[in-house]
Amino acid sequence: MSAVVEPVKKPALKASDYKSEVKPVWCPGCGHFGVLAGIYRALAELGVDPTQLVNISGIGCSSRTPYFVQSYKMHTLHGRAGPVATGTQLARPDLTVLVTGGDGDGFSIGGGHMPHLARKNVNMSYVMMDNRIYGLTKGQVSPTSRREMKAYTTPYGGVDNPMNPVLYMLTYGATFVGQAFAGNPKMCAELIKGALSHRGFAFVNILSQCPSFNKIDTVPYFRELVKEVPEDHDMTDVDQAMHIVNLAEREDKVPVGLLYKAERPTLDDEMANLVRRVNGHPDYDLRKIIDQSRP
Amino acid sequence: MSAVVEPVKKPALKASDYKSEVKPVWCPGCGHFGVLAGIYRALAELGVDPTQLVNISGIGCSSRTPYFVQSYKMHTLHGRAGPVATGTQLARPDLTVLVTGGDGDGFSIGGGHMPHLARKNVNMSYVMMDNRIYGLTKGQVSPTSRREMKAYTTPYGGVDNPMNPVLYMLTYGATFVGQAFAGNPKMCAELIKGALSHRGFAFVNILSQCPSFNKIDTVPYFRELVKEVPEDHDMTDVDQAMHIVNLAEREDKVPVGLLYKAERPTLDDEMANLVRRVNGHPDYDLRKIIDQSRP
Amino acid sequence: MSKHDLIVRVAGEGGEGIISSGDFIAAACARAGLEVYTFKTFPAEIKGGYAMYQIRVSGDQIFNQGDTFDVFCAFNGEAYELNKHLLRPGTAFVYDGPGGDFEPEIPEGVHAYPIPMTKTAKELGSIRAKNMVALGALSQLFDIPAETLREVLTNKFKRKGDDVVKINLDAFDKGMELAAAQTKSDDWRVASPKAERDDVIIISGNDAVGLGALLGGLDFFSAYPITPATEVAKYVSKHLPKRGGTLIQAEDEIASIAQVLGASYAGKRSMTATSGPGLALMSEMLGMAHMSETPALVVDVQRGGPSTGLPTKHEQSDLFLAIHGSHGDAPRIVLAVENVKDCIDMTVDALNLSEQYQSPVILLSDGSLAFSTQTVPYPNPDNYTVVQRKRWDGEGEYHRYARTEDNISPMADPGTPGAMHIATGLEHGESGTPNYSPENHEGMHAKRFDKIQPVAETYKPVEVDGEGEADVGIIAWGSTIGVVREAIQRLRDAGHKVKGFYPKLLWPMPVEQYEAFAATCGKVLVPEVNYQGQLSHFIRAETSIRPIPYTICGGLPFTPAMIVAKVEEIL
Amino acid sequence: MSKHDLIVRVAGEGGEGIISSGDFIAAACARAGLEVYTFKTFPAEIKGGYAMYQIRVSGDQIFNQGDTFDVFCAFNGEAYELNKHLLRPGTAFVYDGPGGDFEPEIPEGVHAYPIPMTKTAKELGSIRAKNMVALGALSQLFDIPAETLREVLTNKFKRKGDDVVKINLDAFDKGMELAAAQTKSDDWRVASPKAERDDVIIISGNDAVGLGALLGGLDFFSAYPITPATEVAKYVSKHLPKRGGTLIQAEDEIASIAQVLGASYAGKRSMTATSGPGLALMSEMLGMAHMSETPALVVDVQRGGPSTGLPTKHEQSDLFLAIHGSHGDAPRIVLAVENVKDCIDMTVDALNLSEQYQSPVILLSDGSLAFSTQTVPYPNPDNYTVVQRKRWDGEGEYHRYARTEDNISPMADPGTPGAMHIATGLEHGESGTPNYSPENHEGMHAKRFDKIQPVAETYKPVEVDGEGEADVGIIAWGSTIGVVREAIQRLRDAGHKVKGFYPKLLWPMPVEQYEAFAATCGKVLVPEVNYQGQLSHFIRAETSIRPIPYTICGGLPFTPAMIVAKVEEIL
Ligand SMILES: Cc1ncc(C[n+]2csc(CCOP(=O)(O)OP(=O)(O)O)c2C)c(N)n1
Ligand SMILES: Cc1ncc(C[n+]2csc(CCOP(=O)(O)OP(=O)(O)O)c2C)c(N)n1
Ligand code: SF4
Ligand code: SF4
Ligand SMILES: [Mg+2]
Ligand SMILES: [Mg+2]
Repeated sequence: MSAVVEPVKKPALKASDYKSEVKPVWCPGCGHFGVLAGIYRALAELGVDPTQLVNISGIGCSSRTPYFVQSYKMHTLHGRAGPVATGTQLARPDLTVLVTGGDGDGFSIGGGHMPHLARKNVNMSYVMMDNRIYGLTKGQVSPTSRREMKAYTTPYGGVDNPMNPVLYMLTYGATFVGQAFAGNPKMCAELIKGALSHRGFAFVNILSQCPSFNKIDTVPYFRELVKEVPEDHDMTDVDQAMHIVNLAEREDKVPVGLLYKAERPTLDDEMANLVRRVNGHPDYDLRKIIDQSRP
Repeated sequence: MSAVVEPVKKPALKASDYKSEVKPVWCPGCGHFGVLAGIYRALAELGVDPTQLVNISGIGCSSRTPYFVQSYKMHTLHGRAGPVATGTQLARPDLTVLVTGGDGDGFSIGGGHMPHLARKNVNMSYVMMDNRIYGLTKGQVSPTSRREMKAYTTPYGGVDNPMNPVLYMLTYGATFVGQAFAGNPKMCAELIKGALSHRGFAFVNILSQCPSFNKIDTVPYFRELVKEVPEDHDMTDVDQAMHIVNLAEREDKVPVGLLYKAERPTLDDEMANLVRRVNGHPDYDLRKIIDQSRP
Repeated sequence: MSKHDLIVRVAGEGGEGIISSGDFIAAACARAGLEVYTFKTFPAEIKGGYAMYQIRVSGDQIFNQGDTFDVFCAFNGEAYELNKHLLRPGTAFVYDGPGGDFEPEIPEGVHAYPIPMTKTAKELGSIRAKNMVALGALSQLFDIPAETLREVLTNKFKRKGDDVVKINLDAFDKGMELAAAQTKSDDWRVASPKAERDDVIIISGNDAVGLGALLGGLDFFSAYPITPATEVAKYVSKHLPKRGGTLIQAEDEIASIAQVLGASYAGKRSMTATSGPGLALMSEMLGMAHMSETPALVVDVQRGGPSTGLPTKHEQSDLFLAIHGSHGDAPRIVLAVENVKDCIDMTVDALNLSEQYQSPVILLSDGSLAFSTQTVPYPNPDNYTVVQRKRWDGEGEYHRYARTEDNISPMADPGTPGAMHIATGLEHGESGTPNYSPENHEGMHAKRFDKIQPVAETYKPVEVDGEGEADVGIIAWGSTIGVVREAIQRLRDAGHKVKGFYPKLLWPMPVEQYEAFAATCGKVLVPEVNYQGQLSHFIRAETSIRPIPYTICGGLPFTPAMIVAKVEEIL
Repeated sequence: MSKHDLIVRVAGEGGEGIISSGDFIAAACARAGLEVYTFKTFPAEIKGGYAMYQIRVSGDQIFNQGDTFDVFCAFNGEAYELNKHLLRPGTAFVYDGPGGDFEPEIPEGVHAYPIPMTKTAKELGSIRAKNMVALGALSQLFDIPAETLREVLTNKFKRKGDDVVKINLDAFDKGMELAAAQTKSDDWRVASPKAERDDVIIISGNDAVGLGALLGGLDFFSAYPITPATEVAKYVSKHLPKRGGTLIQAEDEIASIAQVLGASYAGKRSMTATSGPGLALMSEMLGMAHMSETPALVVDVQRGGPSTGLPTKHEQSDLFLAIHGSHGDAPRIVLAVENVKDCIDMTVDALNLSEQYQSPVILLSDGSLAFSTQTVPYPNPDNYTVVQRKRWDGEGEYHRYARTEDNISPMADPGTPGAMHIATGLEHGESGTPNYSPENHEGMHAKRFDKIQPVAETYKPVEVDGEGEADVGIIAWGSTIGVVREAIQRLRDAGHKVKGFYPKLLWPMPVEQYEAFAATCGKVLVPEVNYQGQLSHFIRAETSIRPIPYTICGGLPFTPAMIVAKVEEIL
C-alpha cells in the first residue's frame, strides 16, 4: 500500500528478520507454514518497516499468525479481524494493514463483514489461509469444505455445497483478487507482495493443507486441483475473471494466480476528500458549530 | 414449494382473502404496497393454504409485511429472518416458508446469513423489498444505496459502492434468482409465484421506491433503470446469468425477470437422506445408544 | 414549581407542523432569556399518526417536563380525544374551530379558545400555514414574545423565499388577531422576558451527545442506525469532518464496535452510539475491549425493552446489561446522564475515562432525553479538558501490559519504534503473549479490576440534595433525577424531611457515598423506569442499604407528582 | 475419603497415548464394579505439548477429582518436571527408565518404580505401544484388574486386526513382567473389584449432555463449534439422526440460536450448546425468546474468561451474563450441573422447563466437567418423562399471548386451523399485535415474570447437606458442589459443625430456601471459581444473607483440601 511501495531507506531486511521471537505452534506439515514463509518473503522484498505494519487476525490456527510476524498486531475475536482492521486503517491510513485468517473465521462467522471490506475498498491486504476445515477446534466442516468430508459434527458426511472464495470476492468488488496454494510459496509470496503494494482491498486466497484434521484435501490433492490463470486473461475485466472461475469450477479445478486488479478510490481516500470538501482541520473552531444551536 | 405446487382442494381463495385484519402502516406511495399486492396474487394463484404458510421477517418497514398476510408468522430481529426461517423449514418441511424483508435487514446486518441460505439450498422463498435505503429509521444509506445519495448520516453524500443483490445470490448458489420492480405488480406476482413453487432457495429482489426518504430512486428513475432479461437467456447457466448482470451494470441498467433456476437437493432433502441412511425413526430404542457408553 | 412556570402542549396529526411550532415557541422563549424544557412523542407508526410536543417555559431552572400541561392546543379531533381526560378546571384549551374536524364539549372550569385554524389557513391559501395560525393565537393569549417569534419565523423561512415568509407571518398575525378578539378568562402567561441572552443554546439530548463528543476530542465514530440513538450519528456526521475526524456507518453493531477498537488501538479517541439491541450485540466485543485494555466509548440511548420492545418509548432498563453484559469477569465503567447538559459534559467525561483507564465505558441516555430540547449555558470549549491516554515514554523495554503502580500500562501507537506489541483477547502476560498460568490469570484479573476501582472515588462526588437527617432519602439515576429534584422541592415546601442522592457513575459503585447518604435517611426510595428495579438490585448487592424500589414501566418518565405521592405514602 | 480410594496421574507428551491409557484404566475399573472419576488437561497448543490424565478410583461414590495423586506415572521429562513438586513421602512414582529422556532424583520417602517403557516398546518393534508397557506396569503394581484390562484392550484394538491386538497385549504383559520384577514398597492399590456390573455407564460431561438431550426428546439441534462445548454437538450429530431428529452446524452462534427459535416456533424441542463467547453473541436473540415466549435451551459449557480468555481452562464465570445478559427486563431460567449424572438428568429438566414455561433456559456446565468421564448408573429411558408444551385445545378464539391463570398461554403449531398468529419481539397484546400502551406493557411484563416465578418453588428442592445448627454453612454451585461434599465430610470427621447448600436452579432464586438454610448457620461461605464472586452477588442482592465469598480463578477447580482449609480459617 501507498506507505510501502517505495522501499524504506534503512539497510534492507531479510525475510528472516520478520520472524518474531514466538515460534509457530502449528502441527508439523501444516500448510500455514508455507503461507507464513510467503508473508515473510513478501514483506522483505517490499522492505516493509515492521513498526509501520499492523497484522490483525481473528481466532483460529491461521489467526495465530500475527504472533509470528514482526509488527504491531491485534489478535481479535472470531470473525472480527476485518472490521477491526477497517478501524485501524481509517484511523491511520499511513500504516500497512495486513489481515491473516482462516476460512471459518473469514467466511463463516465473519462472512457478514467481507462484502463491506470489498465494496468500500478498504485499503488493506487480506490473506485467507483456506484449509477447508476448522483446525483449532479440531476438525469441523467450514464453508469451503467439500461434501465428501466426514468431520467432527458431520459423521455421515457433509450436506452443504462449498463456497468459492475468489468468486465471492470478485462479486463483492475487491480490487485485487488472487489465489495460490501453500505448497507453492513462491506464488504465495508474489501474490501477497502484489496485495501489499496494491492500493485498495486486496484479497488472496491460499489453499493450505491441514494434515491433522482435513484428510481429503491433501497436498497431492491440491497439486492436482490447481490450474494457472490463462496467460491472456485481462485482469481488469471482472466479468472475464468470474467466467474463468466458473469454468474452472465446472471441471473441478481451482484457478491460481492473479484474477483481477483494478483502481478505485479507497475508503480513506473518500474520507480525506470529504474532510477536504468541508475544509476540515483539527483546530477548526468548535464555536462555529456550537453557535448553530443558539436559539 | 412441494407442499403447494398442487393447489389445495378447498374453494379457491381470492388475492384479497390473504389480507389480514391489520392494515399496512406504510406511507402513501410506498413501493412495498406493490410487493404486497404481488404476494397476495401469487398466493391466490397457487392456492396456498394460509395455515400452511409461515411468513417470517426481520425488522424494517418491509419486515412489517407478515402482519398484513394471512399466515403463521414471526416478526423476528433485525437481520435474523433467514436463520430463523431455516429452523422453521427444517423442523417442518411440509410448510411453505416465505421470508419478506428489506435491503438493510437482508444485506447489511443480515448479510452474513445469506450465503448459507443459498449454498445450503434451504427450501424457502426470500422476497427482498429493495428500496435502497433504511426506511424505518428514517433514511440512512443501505448497502444498495447509490453514492449520489445524501442521507441521514451521510450529509455530504455516500462513500460506498452499492452492492448488486442478484449477482450476490447467483454467486451464493441460490437455485432461483429473479428481479422485478414494484411498479410492475404483475411481474412481481409472476416471480413470487415462481419462487413459491420452486423447490430450493428462491430469491426475488424487488426494486421498491421509498418516497419519504429516498428522493433519488424514484418511480420514474426505476422505470428507466430496468431492462428485461433477454428472451434467449439460458436460465440454467449461472455463468451466463452473471454475464448478463455484469453487462447491465456497465450500462447502468438493472436486469428484471428470471435470471437463474436450477434443481439441487435441498437441505431438508439432505437431512431426510441422512435419517434414512441410519434407518432413523422417532421410536428408535435409546438403549442401543446408551449401551455404547458401557465400560 | 415557580409561578412563572408554564406548560403548553400542542398536539395533532404528524405532518401538520406540530413539531416545528413547538420548536418555534421553544426558540422564541429561549431567546427571550427564559428556560425551556421540551418533551415529544412521535407517531409509533412510520408516517402520520398522533404527534405531541410539550414545552415547559420558566424564568427559573427547569428539571423535567412537569406533571401535566396548563395550556392545551388541539389541531384535530384525535388530539382532543387523547387528551380531553387531562383537561381540568383552570386549563386553557385552544382548538381548531369552528371548521375543525371535531366539536369538543368543554368541561366545567376549562377556559376554551376556539380558533379556526384550518379555515383561516385555507382562506390564506396555504393549509400548511395552519400551525402558524395556532402559533399566533398562542402568542397572543399567553404572551409568548411575538416579536421574537416573528424573527425566528423569518429566519427559518427566508431560505424558502419571501412569499413563504410572508404567508407564514400573515397567518401568524391572523392567529394573533383571532385570539385578541376573544376575552382571556385564564391567567396563564409565559414568564416576562428577561434580557436577551447570548450565553445559551437550545439543543436535544442526542445532538448534545454529539457535541460532547466533539468537545471531548473525538477522532473516530462508527455506528449502525437505531432508534432512538441515530441522531447522535447524524450530528457527528455533519460536524466531525470539519475537525478532520472520521465517521462511518458500519454494516451492523458488531462491526461498529470492532471498528472502534481498531481505531482506538491505532491511537484515536473512538466511540459508537446505539440502543439496547445494539448493546446486546456488542457484548462479546466489549469483553475484548476490557481484556485487551482498549479505550472505547459506547453511548446507549435506552428504549423500551425487552427485545425489539417499544422502540420509540422511554425506559431505563439496560443497567443489568451495561454492567454484567459480557461472559467471564469483565467490568465496564458505566455512567448515566440526567439531562441535556449532562449529555454534553458527561460525553466528554466518558471519552476521558475510557482513555485514562484504557477501559470500555458505557454512557446511558434514554428515549425521553434523546429528543428533549433544553436550554443549556453556552458550552465554552476552553472549559473542557481532553485527557490523553498514558503513552510510553520510550524508556527501557516496552511491555504493553506492564504491571505498574496504578495498574495502568502505557500504550504505544503503531509506528512507535521499539514498542511493537500485540493486543489480544487471550489471557496474557505483561508482554501480551498468551499465559494461562494460575498466577498470571489471577494477577492480571486483579490488575484489570484494581485499575478501574479508583474511578469510584475520583469521579465527581455524588450530588447530595439536602442536608442533615431525613425521613426519606431518594436515590435516582438518569433522567429520573430531574423529576426527583422537583418532587423533593415540593415535599420540602410541604414541610417534609427528604433528601436526594444522584449518582451519575453507576459502575464501579461509590459504595461509601451510598452508605453515608443512607445513614442519614430513615427510609431509602429508589424510583426507576424499569420492571425489576435494576439499580435497587445493585444497591442491595453492593451496599448494606435495603431500599424501597419504586418501579414503573409504561414507556413514559415519572412525573414529580408521582414521586411526591409515593413519598407521602411511605412517610 | 474412603481408604479404598486411589488417584493415579499419567502424564507425558500429547500423542504418546496418555489419554487412551487413562481411558483403559477407567474402563477396566468401571467394569470391575468400581466408581471412577477422571480429570484431564489437554495441551494448550494445537498439537503435542503436555497432556495429563488423572483417574480417581474407589469402592465408594466419588464426588470430585481429589486433592492430588497417590500414584504418578511419567512418560517423559517434561511430565516429571511439571509434577515433581507434587511428589511427597508415600507417593508411588512410576517412570520411563532406564532409557527414558530423563533421570529423576527421587525425593525422600517416594516409592520409585523405573520401567523402561520406551526401550521395551522399541524392542517389541512398536514405539506406539509405549503406553501399553506403562499400563501393564500400573496394573501389576496397583492391582488394576489385569484380565478386565486385557478384555478392554482386545475389544478396542480388534478392529485394527489381530497383530495390532497381539503387539499391544504383548507390551502389556511385558509391562506387568517388568513391574513384577520390582519389589513393591508402597501399599497403594485399587479397591478390590466388586461384582461386575451391567447397571453402569462411563461417560464424559459433554457426551452426557448430548445423551440427556436425547432422553429429553430433542428434535432439533443447531450449534457453532467452540471449545469446550463442541463434543456436545459431536455426540448429538452421531445419534440424533437415529431418532429422526435434525442437527445443523450454523454459520455462527447468532444463526444457531435463531434456528433454534425458528424450529421451536414450528413446534419442535430445540437447543444449542456453546461457551461464553457464543452466549454473549446470543444476548439479543435470547431477549427475543423471552419476549416472544419461545421455548429454547442453551447449554453453556463455561471456560476461562473474559473474552477469548483461557479456552481450555476451567471457570464458572458466566453467571452474570446468563442471568442479566439481555437489554431491557428479560429474565431467563438458569440451571447449573454438579457432575456428569446431572449433565444427563438436568438436560432433560432444562428441555422440559423451556417447553413448560415457554422460556429461554440456560444450562451451565464447565470446562472440567466437559471432559471428565464418570461412572453413572445406567439411565433407564423409562425413568425420564418428556413434558410437552401447553398446546391450544381448539376451543374458542385463539390468542397466542392470552392472559391465563398461570400466565402460560397455549401455543399452536403452524398448520393448526384457526390459530394463525404472530410471534414477535415487539411489545404486544394478547393477540400478538403491537401494543405500546402503558397498561399493556406493564401487564405483559408482569405476565412474563410471574410465569417463571413458580419454578423457584416447583423445581426440585435445593439439597441441604447435613442437619441442625452449623458453625459454617457452605453454598456452592456447579462442579464446585462435588468438592464441597467431600470437604464437608472431612470437616465432620474432624468434628466440625458444617452444612452444605447445593442449588442447581440459579434463577429464579428459591429465596426462602436460601434464607432457611442460612438461618441455621453461623457463617455462610460461598466458594466459586470466578473473580467477582458472582453467586455471592446474587445472594446479597436477593436474600438477607451476607455470605463470605471465596473465589479463585486460576483455571483449575477447587480441591477438597482448599475448602477444608478455608473453613478452618473462618471457623
Ligand atoms: C464466538 C466464537 N465462536 C466460536 C469460537 C471457536 N473457534 C475458534 S477458531 C474456530 C474456527 C477456526 O477455523 P478457521 O478460521 O478456518 O481457522 P483454522 O484453525 O482452520 O486455521 C472456532 C469455531 C470462538 N473462538 N469464538
Ligand atoms: C440490532 C438492531 N440494530 C438496528 C436496528 C434499527 N433498525 C430497524 S429497521 C432498520 C433498517 C431498515 O431498513 P430495511 O431493512 O432496508 O427496511 P425498510 O425500512 O427500508 O423497508 C434498522 C437499522 C434494530 N431494530 N436492531
Ligand atoms: S490443526 Fe490443522 S490448521 Fe491447525 S495447526 Fe494443525 S495442521 Fe495446521
Ligand atoms: S418510510 Fe419509506 S419504506 Fe417506510 S413505509 Fe414510508 S415510504 Fe415505505
Ligand atoms: Mg480453516
Ligand atoms: Mg430498505
